[in-house]
Amino acid sequence: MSEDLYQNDLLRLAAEARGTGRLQAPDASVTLDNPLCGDRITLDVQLAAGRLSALGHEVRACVLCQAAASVIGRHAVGETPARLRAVAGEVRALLKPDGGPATPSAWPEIAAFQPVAAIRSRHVCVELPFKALVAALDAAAPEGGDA
Amino acid sequence: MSEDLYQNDLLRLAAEARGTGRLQAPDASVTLDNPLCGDRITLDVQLAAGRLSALGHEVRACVLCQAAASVIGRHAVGETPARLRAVAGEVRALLKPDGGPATPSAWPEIAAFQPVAAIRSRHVCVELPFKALVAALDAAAPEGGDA
Amino acid sequence: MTFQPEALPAALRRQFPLLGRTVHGQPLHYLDNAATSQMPQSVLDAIANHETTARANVLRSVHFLAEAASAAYEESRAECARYLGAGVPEEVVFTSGCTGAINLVAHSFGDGRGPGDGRGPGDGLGPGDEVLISELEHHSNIVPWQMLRQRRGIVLKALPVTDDGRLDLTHLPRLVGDRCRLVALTHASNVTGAVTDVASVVAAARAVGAKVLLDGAQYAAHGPLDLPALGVDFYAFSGHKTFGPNGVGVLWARGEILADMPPFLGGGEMIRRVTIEATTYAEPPHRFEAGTPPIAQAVGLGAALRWIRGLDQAAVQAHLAALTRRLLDGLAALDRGRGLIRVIGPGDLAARLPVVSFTVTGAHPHDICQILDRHGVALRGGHHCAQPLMDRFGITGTTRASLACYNDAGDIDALLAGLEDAMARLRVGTGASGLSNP
Amino acid sequence: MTFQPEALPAALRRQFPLLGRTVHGQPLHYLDNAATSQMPQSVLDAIANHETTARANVLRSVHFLAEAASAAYEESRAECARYLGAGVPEEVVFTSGCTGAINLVAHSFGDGRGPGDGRGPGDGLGPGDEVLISELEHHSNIVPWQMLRQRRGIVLKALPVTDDGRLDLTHLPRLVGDRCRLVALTHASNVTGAVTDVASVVAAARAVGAKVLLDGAQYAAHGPLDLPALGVDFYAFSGHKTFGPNGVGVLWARGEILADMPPFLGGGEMIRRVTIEATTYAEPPHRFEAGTPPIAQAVGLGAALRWIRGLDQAAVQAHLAALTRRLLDGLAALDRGRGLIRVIGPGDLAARLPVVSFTVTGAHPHDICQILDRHGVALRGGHHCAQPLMDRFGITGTTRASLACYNDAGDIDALLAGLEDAMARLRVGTGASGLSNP
Ligand SMILES: Cc1ncc(COP(=O)(O)O)c(C=O)c1O
Ligand SMILES: Cc1ncc(COP(=O)(O)O)c(C=O)c1O
Ligand code: FES
Ligand code: FES
Repeated sequence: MSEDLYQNDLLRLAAEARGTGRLQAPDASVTLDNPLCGDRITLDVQLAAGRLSALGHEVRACVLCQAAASVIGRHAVGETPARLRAVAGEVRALLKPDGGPATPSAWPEIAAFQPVAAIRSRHVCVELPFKALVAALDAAAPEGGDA
Repeated sequence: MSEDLYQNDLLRLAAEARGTGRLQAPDASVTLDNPLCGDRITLDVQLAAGRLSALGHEVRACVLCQAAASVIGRHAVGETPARLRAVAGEVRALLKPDGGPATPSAWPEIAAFQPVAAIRSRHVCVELPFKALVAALDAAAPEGGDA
Repeated sequence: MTFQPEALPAALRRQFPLLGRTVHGQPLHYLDNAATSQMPQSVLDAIANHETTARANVLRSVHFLAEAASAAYEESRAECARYLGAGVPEEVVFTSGCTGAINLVAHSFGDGRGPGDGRGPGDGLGPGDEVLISELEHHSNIVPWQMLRQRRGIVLKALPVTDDGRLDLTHLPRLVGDRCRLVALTHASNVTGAVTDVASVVAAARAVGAKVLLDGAQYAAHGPLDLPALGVDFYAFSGHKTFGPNGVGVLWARGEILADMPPFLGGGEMIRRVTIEATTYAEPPHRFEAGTPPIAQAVGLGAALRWIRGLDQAAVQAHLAALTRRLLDGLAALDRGRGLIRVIGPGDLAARLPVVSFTVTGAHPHDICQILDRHGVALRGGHHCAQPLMDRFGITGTTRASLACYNDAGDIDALLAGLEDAMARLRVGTGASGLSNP
Repeated sequence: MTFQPEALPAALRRQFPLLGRTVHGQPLHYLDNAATSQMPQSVLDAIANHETTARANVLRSVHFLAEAASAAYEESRAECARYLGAGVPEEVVFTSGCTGAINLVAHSFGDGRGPGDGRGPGDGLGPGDEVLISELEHHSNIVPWQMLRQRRGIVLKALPVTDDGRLDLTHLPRLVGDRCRLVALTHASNVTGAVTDVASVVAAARAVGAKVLLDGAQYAAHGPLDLPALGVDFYAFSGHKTFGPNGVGVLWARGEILADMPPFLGGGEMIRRVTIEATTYAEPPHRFEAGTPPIAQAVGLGAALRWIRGLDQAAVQAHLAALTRRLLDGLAALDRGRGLIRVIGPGDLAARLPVVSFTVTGAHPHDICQILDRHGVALRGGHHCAQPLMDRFGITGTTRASLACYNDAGDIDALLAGLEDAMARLRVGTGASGLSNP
């Protein structure tokens, strides 16, 4: 498990999350605490023409959480809120202990989180940025509403 | 234990406790509940010339408690408060699991309670009337005070 | 597979190490199951196995043992949810016991957050709001509401009891009024065995928007439940009466109610973020589980409920009904029409648990129990923590036999033989017993 | 008999079945004792023996098993009293844990009976009355007082912490004023290991008539106490951190204080007499033990304290000091003067428990712990339920090793080797780790 966990992939992803920084004028901004460790992520979104047009985040957390935030930072801009909610669902499914193989995703790095499935206490680390993303989208572009 | 407990001695004592009844004008009257079973004893005392001159009680309780009240009813009148407090102490000592042989008492029936020592949950049955007696004396003739 | 009722206990008994012991040189006849039931080997093993392979604190550490302990703890929660027919494990809160669970509701639901619109579950109860209990409740479902009355000025009402020891539901229309906020009743009486007609209670409560709490301390041992179908809002029970360990119990509550309730106890594990100035709280169920929970005990409770679910429920119920019949018939035979032995509880076996309380004129319950103990028969005498019910019947206590699936005809017969001896010793019916009670 | 420090753990370890297990193919190095300590065979046996020979409910039945269970339960209370140096067993209240014990005080002492002269222990606290805690308290000794603040309008003050993680008692005169009613502090920090100078605290509190509560969750495992000599009024601790079971804890309080305190939870066993109209309560300790208590768990706790008392305390303390030294020296060696590893806690071994918290620049505690887990080393990372202390040091968490008497040099060396590996994997100090935390 953790042997796999702390491979270059995740560490590189985590390192690259650094300094993503905040947006100046976000449409929505969400801060989530991880009650289990006290870590915190703040995520800003901006939308234009029904798609995510800009993203910012500040992460004070572990490697897993930073790596997850980094994946979002890499791929989320340009996607529709619906697509992003679907990706968050894929991540949740991937972590289910008996969730079977991950749903194929257009975001290849998500597969790197597969080993976390076996470690329940760390699921929240990976999920936190996705939860923050969905919460920010909910605020900026309510499901079913027009953004 | 209970083989011994429910011998004729205790049963006879209990039977004779019946109808002891209340005093018309007690100097003090005390009602005690046994929280463990909900049983209740009310005990009245009258004092004259530094001695117990009359006693009444009403007992709604088990055989052990009635027998103890009966012993009191038999012997207490005419005794000094100090002596009665000492007898109550003897009963407490008798019930101590490792209290050794009972202190010799001028009230021979007290020995009949010896088998109760082994049954902790019933100590309170025997002690209740003695506690009520001491409480009534405390009210009517405070220790160290002149009655 | 259906057991013959007579084959049932022999197979079951072997699973309970304690039942093999003797007391006072007699085989043990354990008939105090309503107080505490015994634990099967599989539950003992589950606890020992947890303590020797997976003992750790839960929820915060990431090491192997902590992962294992957290997984075992949360799986027990899921097992409890399955047993109760609950939608999701998050509706199951582990408590210290049934009493702890009811007190939690009295505080978190009862005191609430303070001023609100006065009708939301998290808004608490205030002066004039009513809680309906009954005269046959266990003290654990009376005292917490009296304390709430003292804190919040609520009005406490009590449903009367019929002469055969059932809730008198004909009074529901009178007692469940507009100000009623909660109906808190036992699912089955620990004294009379009477099972509550939940549907009628729920209907009356729903009509005025009141919530319903069931005290399942007695009922929960008798097989899996479907709480959403019952339509109640809160359900409480204890591990030690359901073939599980002491020190653990469950409060089940509807998710939307829990979500709206403030926490009760404060401490570790129930927070989101703490500063000296202010604290925010975790989501249910953890919001209600302050401090290190009873981990090994929850694991044991999960194993116990799994064990119950493995029983042939119909066979167990038929067996217990037959034993209850045997006991009731035996008591009648012993009485020989003298009217000395009086059973307090419904005669209809379908509407009662195998819990049989009786009084014997001229013999005190504790004296009876003490003599029965020499026969190896474990009964309970006294008020059974139901003093208002005793007052209702003008007595101070009863003698109670309470059966579990592992009891057999031999247990009943030993009780009856012992009772005959006790009545003789205590000279019941001779006019010479001279005992003033009951 | 004095053990050689090196011989000590080998003899002790054999008594702990769980310590023989492996994790991820590695021998287990259990260094999370401050979260939960392991149970020796004698405690496991005491519990199993109780459950299979004396299981019954306590206090109300008169049958053999109930007598045996009640005796075992009350003997455990006496054992707790002996361990604490308490005058009488009646000063020992069994609770669900340390958190349960502190909440009990917050409610029974804090809320009290209502209007009184405002200075009696049973009169409760009111607006403007002060409770002093500290910045290094566990959430279990913070949140209950915040909740009391919300209920009663008290003022909550917090003693600051020194740079080496001790209570800064120089602020006592400023913070313990005339309105101070209670000083509630930990006996030893679960993060920094610092042991509180109780005498100074008690002197300051006495001067203004305030009571003193010590949270003994961490300290209690380290040997018998003499609470009357310490001069405190309340003491709380948990079974699972003192080599005993989950689901049980103790509140000790001076008899005269308990006598004057109203009950907290309502239910069975804590009453004198119940009617629907009004209820009167039993004497302490039963007044505070509503419902069926954690019987088998109390029996286990008694066995655990007996086990601790059987240890050579001086040898254990010397052994643990030596291991703590080895750990601190090893961390310094690993750091090689780079200032990456920072220990938060006193350097003086005499004033601390064997609980060592540290941060590693550029590495998150949970990542460190996860990697250490593959080495078989069980550590705890995170805020340790002490977020205000984390805020004080501007961090979100630490990595913590906490030792018990059964730990040995091999455990420390495995930790150090594992930490070296973790630092390499996480590229600590290479400037390339890129991790923003801490
Ligand atoms: C200092 C301190 N206080 C209180 C507690 C709470 O103990 P428990 O969770 O067993 O109730 C702990 C344990 O985590 C602790 O370390
Ligand atoms: C009907 C009923 N309610 C509540 C309780 C309280 O359960 P516990 O003592 O396990 O908290 C009991 C058990 O005595 C009971 O029989
Ligand atoms: S440990 Fe806090 S987010 Fe991973
Ligand atoms: S049983 Fe109640 S006084 Fe003896």
